Amino acid sequence: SSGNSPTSSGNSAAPSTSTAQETPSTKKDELVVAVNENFITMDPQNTGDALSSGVQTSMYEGLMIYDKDLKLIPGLATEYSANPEATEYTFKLRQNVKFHDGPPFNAEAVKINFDRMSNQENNLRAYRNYKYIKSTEVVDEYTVKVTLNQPFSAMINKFTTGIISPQALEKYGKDIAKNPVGTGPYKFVEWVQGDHLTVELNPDHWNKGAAKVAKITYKPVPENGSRVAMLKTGEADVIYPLPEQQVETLSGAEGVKVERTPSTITRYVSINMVKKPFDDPRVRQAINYAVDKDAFIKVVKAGYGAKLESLMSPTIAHYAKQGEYEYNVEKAKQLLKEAGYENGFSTEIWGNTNSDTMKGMQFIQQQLQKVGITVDVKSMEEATLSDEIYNIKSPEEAKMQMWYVSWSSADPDNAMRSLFSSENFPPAGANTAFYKNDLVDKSIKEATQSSDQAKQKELYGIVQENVFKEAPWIFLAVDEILYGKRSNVDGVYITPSGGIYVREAEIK
Amino acid sequence: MEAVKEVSQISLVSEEKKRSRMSEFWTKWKKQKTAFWAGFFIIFLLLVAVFGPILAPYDPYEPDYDAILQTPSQAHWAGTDEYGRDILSRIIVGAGISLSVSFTSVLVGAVIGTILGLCSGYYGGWLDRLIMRSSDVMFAFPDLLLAIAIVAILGPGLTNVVVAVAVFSIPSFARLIRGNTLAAKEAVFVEAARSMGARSSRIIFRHIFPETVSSMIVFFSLRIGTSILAASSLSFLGLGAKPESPDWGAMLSMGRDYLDTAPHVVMIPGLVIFLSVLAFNLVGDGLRDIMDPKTKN
Amino acid sequence: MSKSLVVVDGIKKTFPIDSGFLGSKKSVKAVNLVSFEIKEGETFSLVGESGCGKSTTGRLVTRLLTPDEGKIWINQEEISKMNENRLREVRKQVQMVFQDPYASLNPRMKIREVVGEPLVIHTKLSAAEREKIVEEMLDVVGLNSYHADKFAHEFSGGQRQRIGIARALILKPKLIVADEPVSALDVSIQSQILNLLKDLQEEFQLTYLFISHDLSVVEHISDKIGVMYLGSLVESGPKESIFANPQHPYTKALLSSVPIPDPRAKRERIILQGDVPSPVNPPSGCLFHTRCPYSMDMCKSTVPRLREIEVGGHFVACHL
Amino acid sequence: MFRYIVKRLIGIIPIIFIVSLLIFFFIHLVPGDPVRLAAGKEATLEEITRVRQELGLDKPLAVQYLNYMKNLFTGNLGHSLKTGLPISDMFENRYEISLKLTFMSLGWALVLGLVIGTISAVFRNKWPDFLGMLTAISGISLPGFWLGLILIQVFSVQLGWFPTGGTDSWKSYVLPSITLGAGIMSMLARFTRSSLLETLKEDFIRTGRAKGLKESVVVRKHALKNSMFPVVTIAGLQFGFLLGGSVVVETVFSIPGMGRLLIDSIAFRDYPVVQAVILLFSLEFILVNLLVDILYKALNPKIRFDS
Amino acid sequence: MSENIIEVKHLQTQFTRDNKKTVVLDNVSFHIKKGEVLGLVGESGCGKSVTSLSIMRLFKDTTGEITNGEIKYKGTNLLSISESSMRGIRGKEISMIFQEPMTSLNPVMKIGEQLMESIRLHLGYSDKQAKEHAISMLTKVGIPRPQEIISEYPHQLSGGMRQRIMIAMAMSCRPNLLIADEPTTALDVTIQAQILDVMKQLQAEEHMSMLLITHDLGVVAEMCNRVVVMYAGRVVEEASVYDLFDDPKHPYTKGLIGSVPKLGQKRSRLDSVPGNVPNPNQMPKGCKFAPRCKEVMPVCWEEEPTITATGSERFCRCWLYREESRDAHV
Ligand SMILES: Nc1ncnc2c1ncn2[C@@H]1O[C@H](COP(=O)(O)OP(=O)(O)OP(=O)(O)O)[C@@H](O)[C@H]1O
Ligand SMILES: Nc1ncnc2c1ncn2[C@@H]1O[C@H](COP(=O)(O)OP(=O)(O)OP(=O)(O)O)[C@@H](O)[C@H]1O
Ligand SMILES: [Mg+2]
Ligand SMILES: [Mg+2]
Repeated sequence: SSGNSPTSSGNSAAPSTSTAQETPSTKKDELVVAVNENFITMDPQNTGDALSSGVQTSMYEGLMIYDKDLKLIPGLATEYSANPEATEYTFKLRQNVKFHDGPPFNAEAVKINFDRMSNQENNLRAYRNYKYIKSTEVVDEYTVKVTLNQPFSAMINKFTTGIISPQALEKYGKDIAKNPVGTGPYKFVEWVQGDHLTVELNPDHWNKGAAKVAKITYKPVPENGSRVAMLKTGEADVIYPLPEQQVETLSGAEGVKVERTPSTITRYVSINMVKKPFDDPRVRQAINYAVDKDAFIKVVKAGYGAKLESLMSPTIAHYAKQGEYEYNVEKAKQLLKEAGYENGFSTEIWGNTNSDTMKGMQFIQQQLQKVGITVDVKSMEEATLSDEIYNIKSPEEAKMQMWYVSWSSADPDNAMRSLFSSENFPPAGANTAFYKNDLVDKSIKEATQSSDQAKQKELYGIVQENVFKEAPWIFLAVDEILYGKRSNVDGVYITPSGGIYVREAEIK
Repeated sequence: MEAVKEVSQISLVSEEKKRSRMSEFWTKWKKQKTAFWAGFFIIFLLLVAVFGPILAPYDPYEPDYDAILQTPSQAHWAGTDEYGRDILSRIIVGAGISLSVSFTSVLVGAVIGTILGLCSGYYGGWLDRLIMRSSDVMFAFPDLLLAIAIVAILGPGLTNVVVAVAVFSIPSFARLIRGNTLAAKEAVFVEAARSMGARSSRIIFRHIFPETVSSMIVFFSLRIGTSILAASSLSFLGLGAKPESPDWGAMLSMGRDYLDTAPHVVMIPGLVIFLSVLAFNLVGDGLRDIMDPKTKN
Repeated sequence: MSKSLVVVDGIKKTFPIDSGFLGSKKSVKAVNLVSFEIKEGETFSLVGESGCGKSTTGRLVTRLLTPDEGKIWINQEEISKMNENRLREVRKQVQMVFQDPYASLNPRMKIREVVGEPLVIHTKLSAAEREKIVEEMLDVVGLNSYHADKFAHEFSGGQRQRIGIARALILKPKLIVADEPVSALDVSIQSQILNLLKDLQEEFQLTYLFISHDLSVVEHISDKIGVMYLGSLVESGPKESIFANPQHPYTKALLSSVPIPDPRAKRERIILQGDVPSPVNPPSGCLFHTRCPYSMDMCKSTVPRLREIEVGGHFVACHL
Repeated sequence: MFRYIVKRLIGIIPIIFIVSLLIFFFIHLVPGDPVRLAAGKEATLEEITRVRQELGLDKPLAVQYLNYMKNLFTGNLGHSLKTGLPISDMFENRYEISLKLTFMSLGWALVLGLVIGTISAVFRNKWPDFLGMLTAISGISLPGFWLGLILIQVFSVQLGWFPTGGTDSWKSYVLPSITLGAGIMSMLARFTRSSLLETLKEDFIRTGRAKGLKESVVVRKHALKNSMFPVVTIAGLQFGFLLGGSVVVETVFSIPGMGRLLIDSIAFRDYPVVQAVILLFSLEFILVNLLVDILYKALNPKIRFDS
Repeated sequence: MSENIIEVKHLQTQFTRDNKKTVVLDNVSFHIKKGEVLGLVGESGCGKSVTSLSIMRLFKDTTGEITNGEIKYKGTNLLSISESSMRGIRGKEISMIFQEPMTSLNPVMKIGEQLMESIRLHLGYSDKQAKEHAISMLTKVGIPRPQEIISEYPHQLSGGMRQRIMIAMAMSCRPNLLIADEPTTALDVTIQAQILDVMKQLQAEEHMSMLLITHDLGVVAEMCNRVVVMYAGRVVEEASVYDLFDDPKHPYTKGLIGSVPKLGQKRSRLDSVPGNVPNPNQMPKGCKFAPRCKEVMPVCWEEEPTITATGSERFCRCWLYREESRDAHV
């Protein structure tokens, strides 16, 4: 039961601006969270976008849970153990947990869920991670043992996938995507396509009392300005993302708070290392020296963000700071000269059509202009872009020269293997820089096969060092997660990976 | 004696008339007060468009990261944008881009649309049905999809905006001209030409086409307004000109994130677009008033 | 007498009309089995009330419309099925003058171009040669070269009609189809044009198919007259015979309805009852029976044939 | 009348067929791969192949088209590639919202357009006319998203009269419908004005005046109704435009309507949804025009009803 | 003789076009007696319609304005009363029929409604009374099935029927003066005969005065008691119908009568008036007819003649007759 008294009203209606009186969202026991995109699915095992999974965390829980700082904490499992080779995981499950539709949560339920995900035929997104599972055994009512078919140390991060009620799975089949039933602190109420998704407090939650808001409504509001306006008027209690440019106006506004957290999102320009002149590391380094990261953060990110000093965000485990390519036009010119491009060259940069991306690309263009590199900015509609980048047969065929893009990952494996392992050249993967370094390949592989944290740290350190040195990217920035809240809202966080953490939501 | 009298009278009239065909237009035009001033504004715009690069006080592409998002001041009359570029200079240089894009696109649309409309209206039958049904489909077809396809084929840049906007203009012109053609086809002088034994080509181009010109001019000027808007909407969806180009629509859509913090970045290009479109519409309306014999007082 | 220039034999023309809402196809029998003959140098007039098919007949004769049935010969050549190319040759011989002197001249062309257009279409004359002929022609119709560089709207109705006539004459045609050439003109101007038409006929040996709804005008200009009612010829014959001895009740009523500009003229008025029936649903039998003061039973069922009642070619279609 | 309607309805079938064919091949020709987008950046080749197979996108285009048509004829619009949901489900709510938005826009555009147009015509060449027409021309000269953003700033943020968007109550629709309707209002105002001016020149208006009727009666009872026919036609045509043309407004006001669904689906190359939406729009466009025709004829006593 | 129902004196009306004022009626004077039919003839554009519109003051939405003169209806000057009093006269005291029966009725209003509108307004009848009155009016003008016709729309009727409706409408409030502006010009001869017949009958029955505007001398001869001939915005001749046809005075009148082809009169050439009506903006200085006149004299180019009496109830504006009488006509 929520400890909120229904009369604790008025706090959000209080702001002196004449705005917020009547808007429905200001009723004390309901939270409106405005986000920038539509939710795609509510099947946690078939989710690819951060936003959908962000919403799902209110209804679903995995064996493990990411907390608001992206630390793994026990979820439906109270403890776990793994063998040193990282091929066997044993979980002790939490007792007295019930699914929203009634049945109790137990080992059988876990098995059903894991089997569902590890079965290729089901064609679920989660298969990508769960394909490593050879078998799932019910040891007893509250113990499960998972055996992998190969060592995979990052697997523990994947056990955060939400567990679905087997009864509901039975009942809805594929339609579970529209009718989520889990164990989380909130129960699904309704999802009006494209409009909003509402959840209500789960009175039977095992961690009862942590979340205190009776109802949460998630609303997609694609236009930045509108989202901000909604926060100001009180139509929304939490908005995410908050465009950097708008922070300033909001900071002054009454009744509104701006929150910042470092994110897992890295912003960079991927450089095609196969293509001339980018095959020369001096050129890539020169470019890195030629871009003023401070100015980038100031101009493009309105001052919110940190320099990218490795290939991933410091929030991710095993982060190893590498320093920076300090802004130095002379050095850049010098390097270009050494590489034989004293007079610069022409190239193009690609990016999608978001206004942020276009801003960033223009910035790069302006910066490189100063060292004599003429950059043609090509913004392409996302689908066309991904077609151009990924649908190629061989690296030589790639037309991309530079790509202004970002990447978000929750664990080091994802951050490194996907982007720098040579097996992941397009079309097979996202190594769009066509970065290839045997040492890096080897280190990534070994790291995944060891559950020894210290060893992992060392291996991932090697990767970061090498990559940074060879500069397959222009290392730009780590985004800050910026979100706005009404000041009476508490316990709602946006996690560094963009999840919406409402397990302790409260309105004061 | 009398005949001479009559003749001299008439020749007098004709001298006057000859001189007056332009001046008659001018007199009428001067009376369209709003359109008259709007016309001046457009001429001003055109001059700016042509001499933009000379007139611009700053380099429209030159960033100044120490002066970003400055409100209008002595140094920057219209303030600076998110890279510290001078907005006034961008608007001035952008005039050329925006106007030539809309002008070219409407011109292309008008030429193709007119030919289709003339054929459709004159020949009728299956050709008419084909053209008209196709334009129905075009009307129902989402602009965006077409724009994406065009961008995909031509690559990003201004050409695709021109083509996209031109393609959207074709069916409207075709319909307009078809309507006029149908009316003109019934004109007695067209029948007279047929009775003389004139060929279709002569009838279409010598007799019917001139009848459609005035409404085409009117529609043309109105359509330029629309196409400035359409081009800027494409920018809004990220499909327009190069992001760095000072195209008005791009400025507007890039600037919309600053509506709160630095409203001048949006308001000023928005105002310029609004005024230009307004001017073209007013001129179009004025032209309609003096060209359409029906609205003569 | 001279030979026949125009022979029209049983022509029919039906226009489909889209009655739209019900989607049912209807049609107007605009011209139904009309036959007549015009000798060279003669003026044949068609009279009748609005919508009776006069203009349609005129258009059929010039092949601006193609007859559904029947045949038309011009100068011994059958033109009713002729293709466009050969027709263009025939059209040199046949020119038209239209009712509306303003609408029939392209407002965007100078008079020089308007009048010279037939030359452009049919001859390969140089501009200078054309100009000369145009000026001659303008002179013939009482205008002069001062007028050549002006536009139609700068002229009065009568002058415009003169321009129309000049254009029709420029190829020296044999036949001129004049569709109500004076109806839009004021009486004082109308008389100028009628006189001009008569003069030109003499000068150029023209043959006229003259269309009018005004009996007094028709009487003045014609040699022969055809009276039309609802698409059919109800009476035809030499002018004298028709006016002196009208046979068809409709012709009689028509004659008696014409107001006479003489306050002392006393005469028997035949005032018809009712309106002209719609050509979409024409009456059965004799088309006139709904308004005919002498209507008999057989008139309702049987269509009267055109028969010759007097030698010299006076025909009438009436059961009486 | 019945036969007429049936005939027109039958005439729709080939058009829809052509439209569907056009859309189908067109959208498949546009570069972009829904499978790649669905599978995500990290997808492996194997995964992509699997998804492609599952979605049936590995088959030749012609086969895909036939399947699509087969489904269509059984009333099955198919499933979204992106969400996997049945398209009819995705439409349900969005369509209602789009209709509401459309009707509200059209509604106020009609009322205001007629009022402004009438005032302008009656006071032509005087200041009310000038003001009215300036308003009207401004209405079509404003970039839609600019107007929308400004309305939000003024009426939501500053004055707090209306919500910034959403679909919670009728109030939410006020600003978007103004933004969407502005252009149409302007057009209707201009059409009303010119149509009324034409009508006021008609002979029967003079007849009315010669009867001794007051000018207001002449305008109201005689002129307005006669001026309405072209206005009705324009309003009908604009209805079609409204349904499809609301993308920008839906974006600015975060309204989950059909327009957004369309652009989101285009962005995702969600072929079945794009096809379904465009097909629906075309159908609407045609049907509304048919309706306008019928209404036009039914309202106009000149069209005979005889049997 | 009986009293004058209306007296028009020195009427001057002008239009403004392109900022230029054009005088269209100049010094037009005439009167109509009670129960009399006055014909107004002249060529197109000579100002016949403008005269009638001036009497009714129907210049709304045009640039026309009356700049001088007096229109005395039963002693009151119509030009000095308020617009609302004028509305009380229109349709009740003076009513009007227009040339174009096809467009003079409101196409989307039922016939009955259009008729009843003025009946209710001017006679203050209830709906029921008004309807009865409307039906009786329709019967009077010879409309078959009046009960049904009142709920029909104009397009369902033929031109002749519509003109009858217009007549019924104009007569429904028993006006003292009926102005008929070319009521039959647009109709076929046989229909014209029917309509003229009805008008003649009604006029006699109601003993109503009538101003009949036409350019057809035949119609004038048949319908009118007296005739006013206009040329270029001026009255050039006024006479009783017999005098006019027997002995036209003004060269223009003569030319007009001579131009008309008459049935049964075998002439190979028609007399005609040469030239054209002058453009209103380029009127000759003297007599407006001088350029076309066969009997033109030097004085005609210099000075415009005044209208002068040439006999009892006869007036003519021509220098030829100035010797006969130089008394200016009022
Ligand atoms: N192109 C057409 N389409 C349909 N109906 C037509 C067409 N042309 C003429 N008609 C109809 O054919 C009939 C005869 O028309 P036509 O023009 O020949 O008459 P008319 O005797 O010349 O009449 P008017 O004296 O009014 O000129 C009319 O009922 C007319 O409505
Ligand atoms: N609304 C108007 N605006 C400007 N000029 C007008 C207007 N109405 C009439 N005139 C001018 O007034 C003059 C007289 O016109 P009016 O209509 O009285 O002629 P009319 O004798 O009735 O001719 P018709 O026989 O053609 O009806 C013409 O020169 C005409 O151009
Ligand atoms: Mg005709
Ligand atoms: Mg008149």
